[in-house]
Amino acid sequence: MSITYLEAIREAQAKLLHDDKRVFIYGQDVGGSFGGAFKATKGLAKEFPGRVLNTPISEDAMVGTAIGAALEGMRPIVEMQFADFSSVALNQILNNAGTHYWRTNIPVPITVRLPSGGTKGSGPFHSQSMESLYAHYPGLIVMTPATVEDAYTMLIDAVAIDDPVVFCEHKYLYYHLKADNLPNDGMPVGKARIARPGRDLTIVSYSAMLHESLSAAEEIAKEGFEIEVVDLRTVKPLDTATVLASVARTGRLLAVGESFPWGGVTAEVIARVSAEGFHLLDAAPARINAKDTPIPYHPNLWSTHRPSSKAIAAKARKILRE
Amino acid sequence: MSITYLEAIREAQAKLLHDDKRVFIYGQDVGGSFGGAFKATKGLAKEFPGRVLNTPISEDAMVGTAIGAALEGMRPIVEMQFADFSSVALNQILNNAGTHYWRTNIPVPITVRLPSGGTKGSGPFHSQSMESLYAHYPGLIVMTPATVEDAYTMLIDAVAIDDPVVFCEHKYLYYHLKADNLPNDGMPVGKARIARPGRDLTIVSYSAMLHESLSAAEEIAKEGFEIEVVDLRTVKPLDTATVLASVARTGRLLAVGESFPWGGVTAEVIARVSAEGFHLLDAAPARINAKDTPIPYHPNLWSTHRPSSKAIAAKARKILRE
Amino acid sequence: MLGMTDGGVFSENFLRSRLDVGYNRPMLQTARPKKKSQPKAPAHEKYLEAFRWMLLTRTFEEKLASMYRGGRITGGVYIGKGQEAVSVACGIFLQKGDIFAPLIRDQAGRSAFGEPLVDVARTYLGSRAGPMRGRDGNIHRGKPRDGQLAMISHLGAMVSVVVGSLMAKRGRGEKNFIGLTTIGEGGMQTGASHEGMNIAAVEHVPLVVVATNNHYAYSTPNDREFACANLVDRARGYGFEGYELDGTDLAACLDVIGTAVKRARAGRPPQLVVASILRLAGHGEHDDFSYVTDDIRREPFAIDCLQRTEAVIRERELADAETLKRWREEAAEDVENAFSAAQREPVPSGDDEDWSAISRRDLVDEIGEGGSS
Amino acid sequence: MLGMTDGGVFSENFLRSRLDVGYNRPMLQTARPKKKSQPKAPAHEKYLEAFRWMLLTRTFEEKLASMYRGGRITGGVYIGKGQEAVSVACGIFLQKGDIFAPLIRDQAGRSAFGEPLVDVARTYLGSRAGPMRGRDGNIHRGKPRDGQLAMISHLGAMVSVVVGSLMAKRGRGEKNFIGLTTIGEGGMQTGASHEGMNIAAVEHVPLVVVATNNHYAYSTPNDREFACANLVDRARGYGFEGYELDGTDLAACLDVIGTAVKRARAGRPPQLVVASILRLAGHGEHDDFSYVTDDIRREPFAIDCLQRTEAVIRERELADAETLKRWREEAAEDVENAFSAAQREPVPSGDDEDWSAISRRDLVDEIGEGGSS
Ligand SMILES: Cc1ncc(C[n+]2csc(CCOP(=O)(O)OP(=O)(O)O)c2C)c(N)n1
Ligand SMILES: Cc1ncc(C[n+]2csc(CCOP(=O)(O)OP(=O)(O)O)c2C)c(N)n1
Ligand SMILES: [Mg+2]
Ligand SMILES: [Mg+2]
Repeated sequence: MSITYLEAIREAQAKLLHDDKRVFIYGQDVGGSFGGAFKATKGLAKEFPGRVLNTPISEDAMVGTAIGAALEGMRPIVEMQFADFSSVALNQILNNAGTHYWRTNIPVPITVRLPSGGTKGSGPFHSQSMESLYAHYPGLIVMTPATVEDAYTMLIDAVAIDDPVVFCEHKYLYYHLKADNLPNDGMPVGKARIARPGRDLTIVSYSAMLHESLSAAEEIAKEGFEIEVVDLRTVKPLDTATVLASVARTGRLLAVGESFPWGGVTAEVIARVSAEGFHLLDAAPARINAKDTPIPYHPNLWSTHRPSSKAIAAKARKILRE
Repeated sequence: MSITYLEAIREAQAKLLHDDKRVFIYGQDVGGSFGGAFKATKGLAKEFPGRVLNTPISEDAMVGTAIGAALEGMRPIVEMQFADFSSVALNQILNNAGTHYWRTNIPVPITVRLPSGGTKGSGPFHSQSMESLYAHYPGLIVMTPATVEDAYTMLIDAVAIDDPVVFCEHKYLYYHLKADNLPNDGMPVGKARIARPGRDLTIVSYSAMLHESLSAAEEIAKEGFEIEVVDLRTVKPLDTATVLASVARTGRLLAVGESFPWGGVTAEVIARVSAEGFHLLDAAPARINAKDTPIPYHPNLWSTHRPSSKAIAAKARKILRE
Repeated sequence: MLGMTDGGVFSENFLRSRLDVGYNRPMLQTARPKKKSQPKAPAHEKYLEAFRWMLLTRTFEEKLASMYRGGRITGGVYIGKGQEAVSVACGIFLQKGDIFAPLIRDQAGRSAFGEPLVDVARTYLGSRAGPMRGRDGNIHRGKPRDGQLAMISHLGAMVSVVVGSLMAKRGRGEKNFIGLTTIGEGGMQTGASHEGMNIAAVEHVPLVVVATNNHYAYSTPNDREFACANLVDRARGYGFEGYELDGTDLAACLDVIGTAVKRARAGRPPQLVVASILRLAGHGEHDDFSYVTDDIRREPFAIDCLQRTEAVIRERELADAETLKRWREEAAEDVENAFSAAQREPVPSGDDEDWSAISRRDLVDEIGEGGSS
Repeated sequence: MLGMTDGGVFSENFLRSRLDVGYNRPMLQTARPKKKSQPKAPAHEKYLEAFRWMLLTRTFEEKLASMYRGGRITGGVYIGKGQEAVSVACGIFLQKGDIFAPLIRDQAGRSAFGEPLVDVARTYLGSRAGPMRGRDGNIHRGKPRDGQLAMISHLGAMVSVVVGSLMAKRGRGEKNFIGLTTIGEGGMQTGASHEGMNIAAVEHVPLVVVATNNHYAYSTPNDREFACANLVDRARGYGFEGYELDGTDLAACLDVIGTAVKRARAGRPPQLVVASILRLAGHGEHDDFSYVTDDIRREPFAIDCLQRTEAVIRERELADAETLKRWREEAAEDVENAFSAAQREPVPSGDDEDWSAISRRDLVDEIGEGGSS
């Protein structure tokens, strides 16, 4: 058996719908025979009648509705057609779901799925990585699975958590990533994973950039350096302890993310390590992000805009030389 | 003569309306005899008929309209009633205004004024500092004036810039801050200012937190330490050179901001200094932000939630001891 | 025209009789009131009960405003003067199991639906014993477990939240519940309210939206808010049933909103009531509302609903002078009790506070404390 | 009923004659078409001109789709098959100085308003010479300096942008201009479109909104999109004048949209046209639209407008077979030329690109390069 990252997300939802009557899926085109723009809910409307519902093109109301249902005991999963369109639901996510527990003592167990990140030819409005916007505000858990296994178990975790979860699944990984089978259990929520052990440099990454980082590490291994690669898995909470422990081993840090460069995950990682693990660092920490422009349409531009394993390797070499 | 931060903003707008026919002001309650929730446009509708316009409660459309007018050669200033409500205009700001120049080669000269930051009793939805959300995305200039003079000259600069500007004015400073008169010229846009020279520690701050940082510096001066305080003035672009030069002098860094702790300005400052000025640092850099919860209503909670000069001083002392 | 008061005597079962007609009729046309509707003559308990909630609200809010002027309230104070008739009608027909999502000027409705006055006082004073525990204030309060949703400020955002709650109840097999939410004419111009109303109709949930056109959004008059002839015309565009309402007339409020509630409960499409009124106070107590023109103050919709109701009661002798006096005294006493109880309670302290925005403490981000501690 | 085709012969100055009636009439009621409208007999240049744009569009988009299937286009391809009649009518009445904000299925209108086909080819192929220079693709293109706004994906967002452009033009003292924007029935459910339409009415700008109900938003049928009887009913709720339109009937499209354009130009309130049609292709070319039911394919609105127009032309002998053949050949040639020109042009390269999201180079953030360079 071989299962893709996308299939894992579908399977997780099938399992959730099967195991828990409180779960329903709400989003544009998720229902009917269609099963979503990326087919992440294919067949589920038929298998679970009345529980996989198409919505109007109304992202604000989709999330608002989910919040209301969650307050009445349901466990809604909202699918955004593309992460980018969650910009018009951001108010409900940040200001309604994100504040509710703190204000009223009642948590809002919604899961908002964001098909995220760049793919060839998708352009400025179908390629965004929005984890940093959501992680900046209080009250949300922000997940960024990088593997088929995590896509599966973390989505199941997300729905189990009483607090709102923004689940950033990467569209580039949908078809590119395959696993042999699905695990029963994953790592605990909020814990980062050592995706590749090493001793010379720590690369901290997540989502699609994990794989670019792993290739870079592979390449540099030929040059005799062992790079440790940390997969954050969730960017909020961010597992500082695991990152610091890795830097303690390697003395060097490179943070790699696909979203825009100002602020965000890589800045947060460097800020934490610099503040809490300054004495562990033998060289200046560094980061690579996408460029500070909208995400380009043409593949030539897109592949320059996003960090590549080549760019990561080049940066890693520079740090290793310091 | 004595003029407040709020009056400076009003005066800047009066001057802009007077000097430049392309300028108009668009926002809820800005017009009529009322002149805005904070009176930042008091009297302007009468003085400049037809150019200071009340809008429906439609933040998305307010910004969209401004974008359209800007494309036709106008220089609109949009007033959000509170920064917090710009969450429902964020899509137009990030995805329409912010991408337009890059996509079409035609810039969108709008200025969006965000009455920002916490004041006593304002609670979760009338206190937010949103500069980090806007600075994360490409295509925008994000200004955060901390003085009466800057509030005045930077708003005039903002309208002159061909690119979209998010102008974060701090409500706490509206009445608390006074100057003797208004300058003709300010510092160049994008340049940080040494608000207080020192040699032992650099505090990087902006907006209302500049003043908390300055008081902390004052207090610690009694203990024989000279703290240098940098006022960023704009958080995007962020003047790395001035910050690095300061850290080169002091060897120590504390970044202070009022917004939420995950990511954002303080993380960005630390990431830059750590990456580009690692060898300049004699101690671990540190930061202080608001707490990671919504902004509380009760003054007892609010004053604990936001960084105070006392907390800044305590942290500074800790860094100085290292 | 269904849903409109008819000027006749308001009988004990006025709601039922209307419904018997209404159920089998095709989707309502939006209704327009007759010019100059006459006050009704309601020999009815509900009318008096509603009056007492209105009186209590007015008394409470006058006290609150005076405390604000005395500098005893932090932040803003937002009252519903002039809107008590509409508001009470929003709360008085709701039952346990219903959902109420009020907004700014809904004290009468909140009280009628069961919110203890002391919780209002607690929220304004930031008491730790209040539903918001000092974390949020003034009108931003609720007890979601009791069906009282806690509004966020962003206007329109609560409409879809109610829709979701109603879907969940239906999904669970609950029966006979409805949701009611209120909005101003200003709030109707937000994208969120549009999406919320549309999705309510698509999901065919038992929702009543009571919109009050009080002729201003803060300082902005209607002509800069919308340009349609009548906001009730929006009903048809969403597939709602729609009604206009003279919000100064308590009998009409009970009739129209009561009918809408019954119809929603009976499975009709969502209901939109658009009430007309003048806000008789500032947007908040900091606002002198000097922008309200003299002309508009002379409009029929500028009448004080409380005075009008009391005049009807006196004229029709529904209650004698002594009873009215007693009610007034009881209201004052209730208000006094609410504030003095809340005032005795502890306020929060930053050091003792549990600074976590999420319920899963094991997932709190290790980012450190922040703030001034 | 104004704005509706009347089944009569479509005369050279059909627009003027309607307007002479329309100007002095009170705000339009929303109009409903007669059942089974008959194709018109338009002995009219405009009709034939429109047909040629439709033909060119169909020819172009068929080529584009075949290139997509051949793997020669990166990203999605979105065509307007079945919507050419509505679309062409959106572009054909526009003049220099007008603003057009098209969306997904508007190639015919874009072409009629003056967009060179080569720019479409360039954008799909990512040519550096195209208006988007490879930075944005497919339907996300425009030349704002020529009044052709460049849509962002977020549906509804462009409505208010047009409003602002029109306000600026009015402010500058320009005369006789209008703005026209299109939207799908799906896009009408976004908050942005609501706010945009409302603010258009408040600002009383000369805006025409042409909404096409093609019965699906991607795979979602109407019953999960909205629940009103007819979307044109929204017009009244905004203070727009509203019209229904059979979008398969080119004469009706020219008549109704032409009238709306004229009325907007003449200073009437904003105009809403709601056209009915079936999308005759997938949402994009990746989509096999197997969710479209057989029943709906048999509806009258499922007719192919291009075939219907050609049938009228043949039947009424507005053009002979040879002319039609020549037009077809010319269209094919134009399409060929557009693609072959675009194909010869250089595509962007990451190294040569000017990576700046703002025009003020001195204000570019020093954050460093990012990306893979
Ligand atoms: C989205 C949004 N924008 C702005 C505000 C600020 N605001 C609070 S109340 C108000 C006026 C509301 O007017 P209306 O809806 O008519 O209600 P009313 O105050 O008249 O009862 C405004 C603009 C807000 N709460 N939400
Ligand atoms: C705010 C927003 N949400 C989701 C999408 C994704 N999307 C693109 S086109 C489309 C369907 C549009 O349907 P409709 O408006 O009816 O236009 P049609 O495609 O039928 O012409 C969707 C959901 C979007 N573009 N914008
Ligand atoms: Mg109002
Ligand atoms: Mg459609």
